[in-house]
Amino acid sequence: MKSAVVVFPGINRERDMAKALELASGVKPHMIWHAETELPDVDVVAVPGGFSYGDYLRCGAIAARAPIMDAIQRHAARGGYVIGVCNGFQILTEAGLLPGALLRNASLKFACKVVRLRVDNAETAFSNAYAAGAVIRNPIAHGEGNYFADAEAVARLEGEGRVVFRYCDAAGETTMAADPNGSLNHIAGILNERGNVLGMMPHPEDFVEPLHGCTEGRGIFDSLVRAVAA
Amino acid sequence: MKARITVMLKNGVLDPQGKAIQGALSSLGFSGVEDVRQGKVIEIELATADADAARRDLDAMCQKLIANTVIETYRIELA
Amino acid sequence: MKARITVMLKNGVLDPQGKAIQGALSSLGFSGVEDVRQGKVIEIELATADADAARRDLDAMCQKLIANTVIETYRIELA
Amino acid sequence: MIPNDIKITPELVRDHGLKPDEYQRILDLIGREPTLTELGIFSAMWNEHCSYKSSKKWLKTLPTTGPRVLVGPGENAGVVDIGDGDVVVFKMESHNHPSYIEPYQGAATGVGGILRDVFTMGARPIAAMNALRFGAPDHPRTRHIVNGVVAGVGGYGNSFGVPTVGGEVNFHPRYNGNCLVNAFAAGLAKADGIFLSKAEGIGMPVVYLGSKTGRDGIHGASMASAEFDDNSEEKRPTVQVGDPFSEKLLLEACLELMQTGAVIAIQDMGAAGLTCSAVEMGAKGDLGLELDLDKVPCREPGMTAYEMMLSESQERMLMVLHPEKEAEASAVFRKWGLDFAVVGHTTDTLRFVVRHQGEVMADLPIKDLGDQAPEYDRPWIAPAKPAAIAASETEAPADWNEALLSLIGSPDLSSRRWVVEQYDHFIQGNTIQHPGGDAGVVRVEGSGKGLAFTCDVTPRYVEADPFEGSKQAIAEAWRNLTAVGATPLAVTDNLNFGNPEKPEIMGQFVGAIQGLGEACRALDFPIVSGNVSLYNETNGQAILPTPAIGGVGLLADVSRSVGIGFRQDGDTVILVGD
Ligand SMILES: Nc1ncnc2c1ncn2[C@@H]1O[C@H](COP(=O)(O)OP(=O)(O)O)[C@@H](O)[C@H]1O
Repeated sequence: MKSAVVVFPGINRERDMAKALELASGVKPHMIWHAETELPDVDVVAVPGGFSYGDYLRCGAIAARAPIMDAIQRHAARGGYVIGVCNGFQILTEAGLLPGALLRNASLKFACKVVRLRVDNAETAFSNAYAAGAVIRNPIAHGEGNYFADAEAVARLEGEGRVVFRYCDAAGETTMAADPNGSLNHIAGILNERGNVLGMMPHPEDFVEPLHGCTEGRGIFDSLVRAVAA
Repeated sequence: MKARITVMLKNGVLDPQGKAIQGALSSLGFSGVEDVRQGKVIEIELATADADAARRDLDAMCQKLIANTVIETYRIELA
Repeated sequence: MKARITVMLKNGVLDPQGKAIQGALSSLGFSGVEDVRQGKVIEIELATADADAARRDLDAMCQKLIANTVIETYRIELA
Repeated sequence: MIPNDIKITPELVRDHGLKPDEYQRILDLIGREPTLTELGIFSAMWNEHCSYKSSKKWLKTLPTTGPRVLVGPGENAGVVDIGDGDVVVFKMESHNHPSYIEPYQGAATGVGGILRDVFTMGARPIAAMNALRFGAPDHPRTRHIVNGVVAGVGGYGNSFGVPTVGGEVNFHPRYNGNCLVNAFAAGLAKADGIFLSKAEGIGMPVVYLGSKTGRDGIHGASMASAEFDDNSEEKRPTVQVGDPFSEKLLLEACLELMQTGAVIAIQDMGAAGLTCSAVEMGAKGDLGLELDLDKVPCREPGMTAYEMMLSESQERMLMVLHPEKEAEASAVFRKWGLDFAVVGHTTDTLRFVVRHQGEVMADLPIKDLGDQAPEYDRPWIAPAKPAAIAASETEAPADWNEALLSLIGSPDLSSRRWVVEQYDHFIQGNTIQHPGGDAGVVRVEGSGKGLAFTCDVTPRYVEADPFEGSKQAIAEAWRNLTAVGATPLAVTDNLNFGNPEKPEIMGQFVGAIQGLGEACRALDFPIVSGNVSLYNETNGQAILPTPAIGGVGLLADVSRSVGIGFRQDGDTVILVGD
């Protein structure tokens, strides 16, 4: 699997993402500067987490208008895979690659902790390494992860099985208490219509090695490797 | 020419900041605060003196960057 | 009664947000943007109909909570 | 605009925090009345914060060397060898007064400052900690300060992208009017890739990098050394606003530039920005330095020389560059969207010359600005020791469960989760032990090694007995490091005390230094960097003496680090020590 990690000014989890992609695929990702207008020939483009442009104005808003975004749009239109994590998710919604928006956490505070996610769709390019309904642990670290979309958009997401990950408790129940940011329907990760673009708030890339104390984020990268090989 | 753009969350989008301010005001003893909404204001200094051109430009700026119309509405005022 | 409070950073205080927006507007091709400052706007719905009382209250709210007068200034408008 | 040649009155001297005899010393040194800009420069260089005039004599007694110590106190941060050509670079610094006035921005810029200290030396920051002391939980201002400070520490560190792996939070009424915000940062570098502040070579370009200069925090450094009174909240000095986004760009740009071999010397602009950084680079290199303020990138029109020399705008650096690399260097900075301007050059005159709009605004002997700063041997008396309380004099609790619950529920012992969850401790993917244990542990990327970090001091003990209390702080840091499986390496300290002009406060300070010194010598645990924050008083009431300790340890095999949680049913529990 060949991949690229996009680097915007202020992004700070690009190294974490690159390490996870390399671990799963055995191939070092290309690091692509936001001012580029072309992508190298890759299967997967990752938009990592961080604070692109300091999260000023709105999270992801300025990055979503960067030159490299046209190339990412074309890559997605060709059916190439795109994964956006945290700030990357915010950037993809701002760029219109995914529906909805991420609002301020309901607590109004930055939240960094381990949460549980239920895999609600295990038949995607990003989740096929998990069992359907599996409960996995992942860290979160964000101040604005509160997923919002209008009723119609949410109904479509739900109807089409495009909610891939949902915040839940150890038993797999989605409860208010298990939801760290107040997202609509406890949504943690969603897919575009075509199924080749995923956005998620949690950071699977920081849970991939035994030394991390948990490797339950690894499946997302393994899923991509499988999907690309298929 | 000076312009002011006000960006507010759409009705129907939850505004936890507004709610928090309302709560804090009431615990500080201010009564009769019925609703609070928080938004952004962006003051822009433009080179042009042509109000129509300015308005067109500002509207384009809002559409392209300053507001996210999925969740926000905006209002433009020229000074 | 509806009131609008605008809170801006004092002149001379660094406004990293305004600076970032200005940069983004210029890379989107908007020319002639000479300065951008970002602030907050807070819309408050008050029970009272007495403008003087409202103004007094709003001023106290700004002093105590809404503005940080070390770095910000505020302006109150009644609708 | 204030002219440069106004009459220097005793009031003006006093407003600059200079005592009459200190002003006399200036007159003797330069043989004439200083200009306003010169007075500002002296006040910045000679205040407590920059000159360490009350503490220098005692700091010299601390053990600061060891086989692994490559750079000790005196640079932006200490440097310790961790084998294989790797070094760890670390320091702790206070931002107490600004955080009391504007909790969010004060704490945020404190974190920004310490991160800059670390990457100025060529190290990529890999861990941060924060030691916080607040007033009584029920004091009306405490909640506001706690909220703002914690959000500010997180806001800056999270955006910059460094994991916060440890810290401390205490509450005590003696911090009601003066909270403490001590920020620690550590970075990784190669032993042959360390950058220092000593300028070399004559006629070398002096380059300004980073954000533009505004009128921020003028006199901030003097504020950090002045006591508070009830009017402080009204005085509203300009507090700086932090811009972690620019700082992240500055980090990447500096590290990229350092790779090119262009950098001769580098110094971050912290307290009293341009003045301190320029004087230090020149004086350390036995060189003069000339600045042309017309070249300084300014955020606002009409800034005077006085303002530019004293501005504390954040996210700025000063470098001395190899002239042939100037174009390459400026290209790096342009790529990252940062300002880059040649603002002066080194000279062989040992003078610090500042020009603005064709006029010489200051012309001072550069060495004297630092070396001739007043140094005080302040009178001190050892504080009276409170009588020991015999265990037999206190009653045993009637209900042990109740007692345990009230201990666990007390502000100083309760869970720190509310704080820690606002800090990103996963970022960089190397955190092995997260906050909540004895020490944070971070993997040294690309090796099997790990580094452990802890923050400790119990101010109550130091108040009771400065000497023993400070020894205890070192011992606790040592224990916390060993408890995660690390070999303790070295220490940074942040000495927070009241007004040193009071003999009893000075006595606390002296006792603390002696205790730290003794403990560090006994443990071969050198102090390689640190910071002193004095005048932490409000209306004559001093804070508890708080020598905060940042300890760093090394694990040869990071996979062997241990946490505090029991692993499984049936594990044996052993108590060691006495
Ligand atoms: N401000 C803070 N930032 C990050 N971690 C903190 C902070 N305060 C406390 N912690 C963490 O919480 C845990 C408990 O703190 P403390 O009670 O001071 O520990 P100790 O008993 O080892 O002194 C430690 O792991 C410490 O690092």
